Formats: sequence, C-alpha cells, structure tokens
Amino acid sequence: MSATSSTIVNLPDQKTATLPKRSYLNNEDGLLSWLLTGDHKRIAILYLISITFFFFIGGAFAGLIRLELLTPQPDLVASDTYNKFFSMHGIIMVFLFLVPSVPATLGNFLMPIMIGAKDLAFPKVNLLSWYLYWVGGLFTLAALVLGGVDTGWTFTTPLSTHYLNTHVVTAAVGIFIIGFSSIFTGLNFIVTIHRMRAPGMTWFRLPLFVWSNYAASILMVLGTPVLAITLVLVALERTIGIGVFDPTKGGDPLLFQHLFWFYSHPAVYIMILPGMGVISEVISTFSRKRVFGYTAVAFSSVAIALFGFFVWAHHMFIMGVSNYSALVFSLLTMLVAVPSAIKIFNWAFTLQKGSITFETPMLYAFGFMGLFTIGGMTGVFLGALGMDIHLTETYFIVAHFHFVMVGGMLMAFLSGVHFWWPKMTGRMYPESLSKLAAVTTFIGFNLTFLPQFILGYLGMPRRYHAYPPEFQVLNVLSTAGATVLGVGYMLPLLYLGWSLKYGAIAGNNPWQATGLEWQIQSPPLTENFIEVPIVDHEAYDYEWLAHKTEQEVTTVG
Amino acid sequence: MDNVIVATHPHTHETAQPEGHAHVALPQHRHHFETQEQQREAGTFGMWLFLLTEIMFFGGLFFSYLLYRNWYYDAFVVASNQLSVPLGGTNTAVLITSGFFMALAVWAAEVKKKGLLVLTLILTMLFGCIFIGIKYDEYHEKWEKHHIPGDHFDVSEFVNPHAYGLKEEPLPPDQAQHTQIFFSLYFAMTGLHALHMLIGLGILVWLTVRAQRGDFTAGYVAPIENFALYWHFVDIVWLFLFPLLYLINRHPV
Amino acid sequence: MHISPVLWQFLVKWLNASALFPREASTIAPYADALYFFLLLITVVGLTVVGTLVFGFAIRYRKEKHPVATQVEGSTLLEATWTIIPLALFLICFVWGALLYFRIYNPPTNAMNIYVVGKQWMWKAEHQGGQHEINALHVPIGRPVQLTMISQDVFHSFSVPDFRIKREVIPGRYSTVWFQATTPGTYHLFCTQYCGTNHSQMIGEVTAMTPDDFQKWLQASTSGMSLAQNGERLFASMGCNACHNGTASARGPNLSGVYGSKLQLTNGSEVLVNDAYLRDAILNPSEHITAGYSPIMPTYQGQVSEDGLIDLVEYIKGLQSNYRIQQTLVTSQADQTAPTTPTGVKP
Amino acid sequence: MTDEHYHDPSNVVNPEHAEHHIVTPVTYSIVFVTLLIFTGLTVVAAYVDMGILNPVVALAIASIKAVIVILFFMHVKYQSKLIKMTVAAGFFTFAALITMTLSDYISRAWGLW
Ligand code: HEA
Ligand code: HEA
Ligand code: CUA
Ligand SMILES: [Cu+2]
Repeated sequence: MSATSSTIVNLPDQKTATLPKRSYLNNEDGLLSWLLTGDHKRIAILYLISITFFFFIGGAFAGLIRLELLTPQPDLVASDTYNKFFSMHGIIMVFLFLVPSVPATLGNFLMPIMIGAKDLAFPKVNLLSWYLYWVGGLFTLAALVLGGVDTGWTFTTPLSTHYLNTHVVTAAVGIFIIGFSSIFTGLNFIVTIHRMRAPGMTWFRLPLFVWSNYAASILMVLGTPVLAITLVLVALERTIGIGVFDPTKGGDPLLFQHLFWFYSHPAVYIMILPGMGVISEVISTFSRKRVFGYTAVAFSSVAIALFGFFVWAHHMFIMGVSNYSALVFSLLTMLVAVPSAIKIFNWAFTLQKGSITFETPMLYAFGFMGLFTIGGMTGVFLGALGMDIHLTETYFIVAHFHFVMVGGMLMAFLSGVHFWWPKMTGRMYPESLSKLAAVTTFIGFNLTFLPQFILGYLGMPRRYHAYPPEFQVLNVLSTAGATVLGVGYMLPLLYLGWSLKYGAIAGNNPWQATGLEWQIQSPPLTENFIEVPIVDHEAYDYEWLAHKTEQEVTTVG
Repeated sequence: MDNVIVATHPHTHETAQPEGHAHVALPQHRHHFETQEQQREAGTFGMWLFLLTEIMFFGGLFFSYLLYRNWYYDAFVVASNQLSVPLGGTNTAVLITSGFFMALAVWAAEVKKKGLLVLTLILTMLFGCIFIGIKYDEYHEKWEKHHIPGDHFDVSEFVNPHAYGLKEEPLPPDQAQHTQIFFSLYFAMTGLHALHMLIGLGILVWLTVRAQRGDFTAGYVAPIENFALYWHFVDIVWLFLFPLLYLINRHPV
Repeated sequence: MHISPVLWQFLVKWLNASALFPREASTIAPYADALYFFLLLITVVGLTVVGTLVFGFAIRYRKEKHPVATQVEGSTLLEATWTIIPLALFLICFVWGALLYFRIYNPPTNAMNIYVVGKQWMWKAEHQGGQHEINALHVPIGRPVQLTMISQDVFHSFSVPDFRIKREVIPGRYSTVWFQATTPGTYHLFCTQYCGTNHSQMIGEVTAMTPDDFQKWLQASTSGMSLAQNGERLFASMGCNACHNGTASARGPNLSGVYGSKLQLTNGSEVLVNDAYLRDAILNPSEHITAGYSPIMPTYQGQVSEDGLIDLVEYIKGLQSNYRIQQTLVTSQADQTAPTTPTGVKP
Repeated sequence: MTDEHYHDPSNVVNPEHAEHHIVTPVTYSIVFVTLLIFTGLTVVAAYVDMGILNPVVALAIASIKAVIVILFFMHVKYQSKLIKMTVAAGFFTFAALITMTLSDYISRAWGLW
C-alpha cells in the first residue's frame, strides 16, 4: 500500500508487474473469435467500439449544427440540409449512442461480475443484440448516405408520414431494429439479476449499479415495444396510407404523440438510470464510504422506473391534450422528479466523513452532480404547466435535455469508462491528461449550453436554421463552447487508445474498491471467477475489503 | 433493511444441493449456469419477459383500436360485419386445437415420449397451417372487394350496400371513409398476428426435426416448453382479436 | 412572491434593457415571469445546497485531512427531509404552473376574435372585418385578443415570446390562445413546432398598436368584405341556403341563433355549438344530425378551404334571426353585398 | 425478500423458484373443451342484443379464455411468484397505457378531438 496521501491509486510495482497471461482478451485469437463470442465482456468491448463510432458521427453533426448557428443567416447549408443535421444528430445520439451507452458497455461487462455470475443468462441473445444494433445502425447510416432524414428524432406525424420525401421509412426500420437490440439487453439483464446471483448475493447486497441497470432494463422491456409498433404504423401510414395518424382520413396525429412518448419519456430514464448507477459506485469508491442511504438510492431507481411510465404527456402540454390530462401529467411529473433529488442528496452525504480523493472518475462524477441538478431542475420548469407554454420548443428544452443527457449521462459514462478502464484493459489511463479532459468538458459544456437557457427564455425556437440577429452573441458563445467540448471528447479517445499499449499496469484493484469485479484479475478471465464467489458482506463494505487484502489475492494464469 | 450478515455455506455450491435434486448433467447444460434447474428457470423467465414485450407491442395497436372504435362506431360496425363469423369462429377453434396439441407436446416431452412428441408437434403445425390458409382466404376476399387500405380502397359498398346485394343500412360518405381505419387496424392486427404465426411455424419445423432426433425426450424440454409459451401467447392475442374485430354489433335491428 | 414592487420594477427594467431577457409586452408576461423567477430561485437554492454539500465535504474530508473514512449507515430523518422539502417545492411549482396555464388558455369572454390559419410555411391572419395578413398580425393594446387557429397541413405552433404565449396549431381542429398586449411595438412571431423545410422561415411580426392606430389600420387594410360577408356568399354559392332556409318546412335545421346554443342530436347526445362544432358539422355532417332531421347533408370535405370554413363559421355565428337567412336568399339571387354584420362578440 | 437470507444454488427456498410441475393431458383436455365451449358462447352472445353489454360480455369471455390459457396451458398456476408477477406487470403496464391515454381522450372538451 503505497501512493501519496492525495490519491488512493494503488498500482503494483511497475518493474515486475505484467498483465495476466490468460484473460478474456487473449483467451482466443482472431477477429472471428470476437465476432462470434458469447462472452459478455467481449460483447461489451464490441459495443464500446461501436457506440464510440456513432458518438463521433453524432458529434460531427452537432459540430455542423453549431457551425451553421454561428451566424443568424442561413448561410452554411440549405434549410433541408440543416434539418437533416439535427435529425441525424438526435437519432444517432439517442438511439445509437446514449440508450446503449452505459448498459450495453459497462453494464454488459460488469453486471454479471458484480453479482458473481459467469456470464449473462443468455450469451447468444447478448451477441444477437449487438448484431441487431449494427443492422439497425446500418439502416440508419443507409438513410444518412441515401440522403438523410429530416423528421427530427421525434417523427412528428403527419409531417413525417405525408409531407416529407426523405428516407423516413429506412430510418424507422433502423430504429425498430435497434429497439429490439435494446429490448434483448434489458431482458438479459433482468433474467441475470434474478436468476444468476452468487450464493449470498441478496437483493440488498447488490451494488447500486446493478439496481439502476435493473430499473432501466424494466423500462427497456416494457417501453420499447410501444415505440416499435408506433414506428410500424408510421411506416405503414407512409407507404400505403392506412390513415391511423392522418387527420384527413379521420385519424388522430395526437395518437402518435401518445404512443411515441409512452416510450420516449421512459427512454429518457433508460438514458439516465444506468449513469446514476455509475455515480453511486464512483462516489463510494473515492470517498471510501458506503453509499449513504443504500436502500433509498436503490428504491429511488425503481421508483423512477415506475413513475417514469406515467408522465409521458408532459411532452404534449400545448399540443391539445385535455386540461384534465395536463393537470394529471404535470402533477406526476413533479412526483417523478423527487427520487432524483433523493439520489443527489444521498450522494452528497456519502462524501460526508469520507476520505476523499479526486481521481478522474470522481471529477466527472462531480460534474454529473452539478450538471444533472441544473438539468433536472430545468425539467421541473418544463413540467410546470404554465411555464412550459413559454419554454416548450425553444432552446430552453435543448439546454434542458443536453444538461441531463450530456452533462448527466455522458459525464457518468465517461466517469465509468475511466473508472473501469483498468479492469477492462488491465492498464491505467494517464492521470493528468484525463483530469485535463474532465475539466475541459466541464467548461466547454457549460459554455455551450448555459447560454441556450437564456436563448430559450428569450424565445429562440429550436430546430431553427436561421434566427433573428439579436440572438447571435449567445449563439456564438455556444458554438465556441461546442468547440471546447469537442476537444474535451477527442482527448479521451486519444489517450485511452495510447494507454492500451503504454498505460501503467493496473493490477487487480487499483482503486481498492469493494465490488466483486475488483477482486478478480484485470483484465478478467473469460469465466470471470475460478470458483463461484460466496458473498458474505454488503456492497461497499470497506472493512471487509481491509481484511480481505491481508489475505492473498488470487491472480490466475 | 436487509442488514443481517448471514453465515454462508462453508462448502461449495455443488455440495449444497439437497438430495433428490441432483440431475444428470445434460449436454445442453451451459457452462455459466450452476444447475440445470437454474438454466431452465432462467429460460422460462426470459421467455416470459419476451412475452411481456409482446403484450406492449400489441398493446399499442389495441389502444388504437379502442380509440377509433369509440370514435367511429358506426363505420366499425358496418366494416366488421363484412368479416365472416363462420371463418373467424372456425379459425378460433382451429387455433385452440393447435394450442391444445402444443400443450400435449410439452407433456409428451416431459414424460419422454418421442413418438407422441413428434406427432403432436406435427398436429400443432397442421392446425397452424389451416389457420393461415383460412386467413389467406379472408385476405384474398378483401383484396377483391377493395377493402385493403391505401389507394385502391373503395367505400362504395358501404355507401350503397343495396347495389352489392347487402342488407346493411347505407353509410353517409363521410362516415364510410372511416371504414378504412377499421380495415387498417384489422390488417395491422391480424397481419402482425399472422406474422407471429408464420415465425412460430418456422420454429416448429425446426423443433420437429430436432424432436425426431430425440433432442427433447432425454430430460431437456426447455425449447419445447418455451416455444409453447410463445405459441399460446399468439393464441391469446387471437382470442381477443376475434371478438373485437369480427363480433361488433352482429344483430342489426 | 413578496418582493417590494419598487424592487421588482427595477429588476424587470434592468432585465428588459439587458437583452438577456425578453420584453414583457402582455398582461400575462409578468405572471409567467414571476413563476420563472420562483423556479430560478429554487434552482439556485437547490444548486447552492448541493454545491455547498459537495464542495464542503470534498474539502473538509479530503484524504489529506481525513485519511480514514468513518462509515455511516444513513439517516431516516435526513431521507425524509430531502424527500419532503423538494416534494413540497415541486408541488408549489405544480399548482402555480397550473394556475398560469389556465390563465393563458382560458380567454376572457369579451375577447376580440382573430382567426389564424397556419400552413407550410406561412401564417395567415384573418380579422373579422375581412382584413387578411400574411406573416403579420396587428392587434390593439389594452384589449384581450383571442386567436382561433387551425392548420391546413401539419402541426405548427404559434409563439410570441414577448407575450409568453404559445399554442400548437393543429390540422383538423381549432385551437385557441389569447393575450392582451400592453405596449405598442413589434414583436417576433415564431412557428415553434418543427414543420418541415422552411420551419425557420415561418416567422412574422406581431404589431401591437394603440386602439386608435389599430382602427386606422383596420380601415386602411380592409378588403371590402368582412369574413361574415364572405361566408354569406359561400353559404349561398354552395347551396347551403337551399336546406337551411329557416322556414318551417326546411330540410335542414334553422341556423339562426344556433351558435352558442345547446343542440339535441339524433344519437341522443347534447352538444354546445361553438366554432369547432360548426366546422365539424360542415365536414362530417352525418355524425352531427340534429334531432328531427334526416342525414341527407353531403360532406363538404375537400370542397371548402380552411379560410372558407372560417368565413362560414363566422357567418353562422352572426346569424341572430331568420331575417338574415332570408336576406341571404335574396342576396344570392341579386348578388349584392349584404349589410355589415354586427361585430362578432363572443356570447 | 426477507426469506431470502441466503441463496442456495439450486434455488430450493428461493421465492422465485417453483417446483417443476407436469400438467397432465386430462387437465389439458378439460381446458381444451372449456375453451371451445366459450368460443361458441361468444359467437352466440354476439347475436343477442344486449346493448352496451355486448362488447363487455365479449371481452369478459375473451379474458376468461385468456386467463385459462395462461394458467393451464402456460403453466402459470404452477409457476413461481416471480413469473406471476411478471405476467401481472405486463398487464399492468398495458392497463396504464390504456387508462392514461383514454382519460385524455374522454376528458377533452371538444368531442373527438
Ligand atoms: C436523460 C434524459 C432526461 C432526463 C433524466 C430528464 C429528466 C426530466 N425531464 Fe426531460 N427531456 C429530455 C430528457 C430528459 N429529461 C429530452 C430529450 C426532452 C426533449 C425531447 C424533445 O422534445 O426532443 C425532455 C423534455 C422534457 C419535457 C417536455 C418539454 C416540452 O416538450 O414542452 C419536460 C416537461 O415536463 C421534461 C421534464 C423533466 C423532468 C421533470 C425530469 C426529472 O426527472 C428531473 C429530476 C431531477 C431533478 C429535479 C434534479 C435533482 C434535484 C435536486 C438536486 C433538488 C434540488 C433541491 C431543491 C429543489 C431543494 N423534460
Ligand atoms: C446523447 C445525446 C446527445 C448528445 C451527446 C448531444 C451532444 C451535443 N449536441 Fe445535441 N441533441 C440531442 C442529443 C444529444 N446531443 C437531441 C436528441 C437533439 C434534438 C434533435 C431534434 O431536434 O430532433 C439535439 C439537438 C441539438 C441542438 C439543437 C438543434 C436545433 O434544434 O436546431 C444543438 C444545437 O446546439 C445541439 C448541440 C449539441 C452539441 C454542441 C453537442 C456536443 O456535446 C457534442 C460534442 C461532440 C463533438 C463536437 C464530437 C467530437 C468531435 C469531432 C467528431 C470532430 C468534429 C468536430 C467539429 C466539426 C466541431 N444538439
Ligand atoms: Cu410551421 Cu414550424
Ligand atoms: Cu419526458
């Protein structure tokens, strides 16, 4: 146990340390052994590469959006092109990046290990869901290459069904397929959590990361099929004109809104809950304390998942839902905000009396706490009926959801990637560079999206290709911020790549964390555990860990 | 809550098995499950979760149906009366029979009767095919009558039923338009249902071949069991589709 | 909120001048802003609390200062605190937001009505006197104005940020919103629902004028025929008056005084006749058969534009006696302009 | 969850576990006949004018049939609590979709829209 007093990083002696001879990474060789693998860890890596690819495509579109909005005039591209930009940006970022981000990568990798299982319950289904992801992704890319879609990510009818002549059906098919990829991931998680826990791993000994992925999985399994059927109807409406969403034939376009948001509101919780799980692990580890109010945090995940199903019409307040519905859905929206607040405060109190260090994952986690609080509170603005009238469909919303999705989930994702990087690869990332990246993203993020709140209250509508000149100053700030942000996201790509070869050998448990995943070698064996672990302690039991390190830690191979 | 730290087993998991539960390791047992019991239950649970998504998948359609049926009741009545109750009723019975044989197939697998298993699977398939055949016939009729939504949709039969030899009351043209929504939902719902049947039939062929090889009559019944869940679920969907689509107001005054 | 009025006004003045805050140009704006400031306040307070906790603990218990962590289980009292306080605050937001919502969406009865038709990609406004505007709207200050809006194609959304109002404009159904402008000036009008290629060009200007100026403007831009007069012509040219002629033996129900009344339908239900009902009854007549009549009216779906429907609705609204219908019969024969309709005041 | 203090690998005392139960052909046959009878019943009921009750009866019969299939053909009667909960969760969410959406439609002041 060495290391300076300001860090807990505890690496093996670099002169003698080597990576384990046998691990899931080198268990089998060749591309095919990856493409046909049933190993949840390898599938997680496949996912990690895939979503990174799509993130940068989506990010490039974000860059183009911001570039166009640098000036008030519609000068960079034609309006159709601009519309395709934000549609592709939204579709890619939501369906191909954020929804699978934490669950399919970190969740896939860690969840079985955390509960002491050798794999997910259905390894083949897991691989299938990765392939479905790519089939869906290719459809989306095809829609992009063939000329793009310009529906926005929300596919509003009757615009999407009758008034556009872009590749709506191709994109819808893509999202339909990705939806099933997400359903299968969720299904696999639920079964695994119920059926595959190691002896002694009771529900209330589960790490909170598992709880939050469990909650998100429920949403995936129950919500996504409704999106699927809605997209089927949109495609049918578009191809043969079945009339279900067509007002001229007596159909109701608002029905589309109901069905779409029945999925897409729960989906925003699919997009945040797993990230919240990451934050629980990271905060606990770097303050060396068990999470304050474990049960409250665990149940608040479930509460979010449950209540999350009952608030969807808050996306339709001005669209003509009945007054009664507006009231009910607004009230429920307020209720669903409470469990998130509970989590934030519990994390804050986890720090109390801890022994806190500030490694990169922790910095991202701090970023998450602040930005998610702002993003979540602005969600409350939007949930308050009368306020929503002024704010809806303006940049205020754009800022709101980027705060929760980018400032929240993306920060959590990066936090998690750094946190478990040594476990996944066996090597450390460069510490100071990564701290720089964390700070850069934080600054860039605020510069990009804080001005958008002001723009929104001033009334600048979203999805606008050109805007009145008086909004320019704030837009320039935002674009400048996006550039900084872009750099902040490029950095990890570079240094994490670098670390694969040159990073310090991490050893089993560089953070001295308590999770089961830290008790096995890094990178883990294909079968995770040589012997099924028997769990006799709660999650985040640092005393147990202190005892344990005195015993021998097994490294295999 | 659950703060009690419980003593764990001093022994490893293999020895923790109570007697009577020891199974012979089957070749189908997968490495990451500790016991076969666990594997089997995981499979069943997974299948049920999948059916859960199917409920919600059809759920969206059922809701659309509910909405438009309330809005355009008169049009729905007339359009529904265009469907044939004898055919629909027969199909219901056919599906129930198919489901019955599927249930028997599960039993046959469980009691390890290979011949019976293959037979029941084939019967299940047979009745499934009959269902699809009848459905095809019904679709074909709709095609000829221009009742398929889209450009060729034609409401004249509803506006002027007497010219077509129907006893129905004529619908005003604005309402007759809405029969199209009925038929859209009819085709979307029965079409998706039929698609599920076709997928099921495909899997059945494969299962039958494997059953013939004796894969499922040596104690490993999970595929048969789980497929049966799927097949019964598809039946259930039809149990609702039949009254909802075929039996709206069948007693005109 | 109990900020002293002086302070409040100072604050608003300062913000108005700073270009970081929209002008408050309608009677609703101050109400919306009050809620906004309340929400901002709790956000800032919440953020400060969270920030203080996080940074406070992080500094106080950093490893250098506090090398060994003390394990704490949790605290029911604290959990209750941070459940109940946010919940209470959010519930206040809910009630306040709901009150504001109803204030914005429930027009006062004496509002002056202007019709708005949205289509890809322009706004058409139609004043009662028949003045048409494109991508512009002139309104008097100091008088509640109600907009009755409909879309010809896709969803649009009518938004005037400086008034803090916005409402979706929907195909196939009237939606309404109202405001009362307070300060003369021109204000942005945006379409805020994504509606295809030129969504960002579906913008215009709302000009609020003093009542005198407004009257002048009305006079200057009149096209000669009021909406009701146009409607009257349509009524005649489409042959509506053949059945709805107000006589006892008429095949269609008498339309005089029908607006605002309660109608008994053949299917047993009772409906209030309003703009939406009238529009729907023209397009889907067989679903709105007045008790005692047979379903013989043909549908006018696809034969009248939304503007035409507005004219018809406006005409029928103004029908207070049979005399007018009989006049229409005459007019349609003589093709003269009818006398001006009384300015449509909502009942 | 309290009786789950320790996990045993073969899941014997796990509330999520149920003994495997083999349903016999006799039960299946009874179920089969019942289902056919109910099918006939629903057709007959459709031709009787019961006013508003027609769809109610039709749906009630369909639901009874569905429940029978779920309990016996699909073995839910003999399954663990977990499976029962799962089935219930599906119908619960479906009910949420229907009631919450429908409550919007029926509370609209403007008829259809
Ligand atoms: C990860 C994604 C995510 C998350 C987690 C959320 C979370 C929330 N969202 Fe958001 N939302 C989106 C993504 C997300 N949203 C997206 C993508 C859209 C736009 C879709 C589109 O139209 O394209 C949207 C739109 C949107 C709308 C619709 C606006 C409109 O169209 O008019 C509304 C309205 O109610 C809303 C509300 C909320 C609320 C109340 C929460 C709550 O769950 C937030 C709860 C969290 C907190 C409240 C913060 C923590 C609280 C504290 C620390 C307490 C502070 C202390 C005190 C008050 C004392 N969101
Ligand atoms: C996970 C979700 C996610 C993420 C991560 C982001 C990330 C970003 N988004 Fe996105 N956004 C959405 C989800 C997301 N967004 C959604 C759902 C919409 C709504 C779409 C719709 O209306 O339908 C939207 C809409 C949206 C808009 C509104 C468009 C409009 O309404 O007209 C804007 C405008 O500023 C924007 C900006 C950004 C920026 C600057 C980033 C940055 O964080 C991205 C930073 C990353 C990079 C910059 C990539 C890395 C760098 C390179 C690849 C090099 C090339 C870089 C340049 C050319 C600069 N987004
Ligand atoms: Cu009209 Cu946007
Ligand atoms: Cu939402």
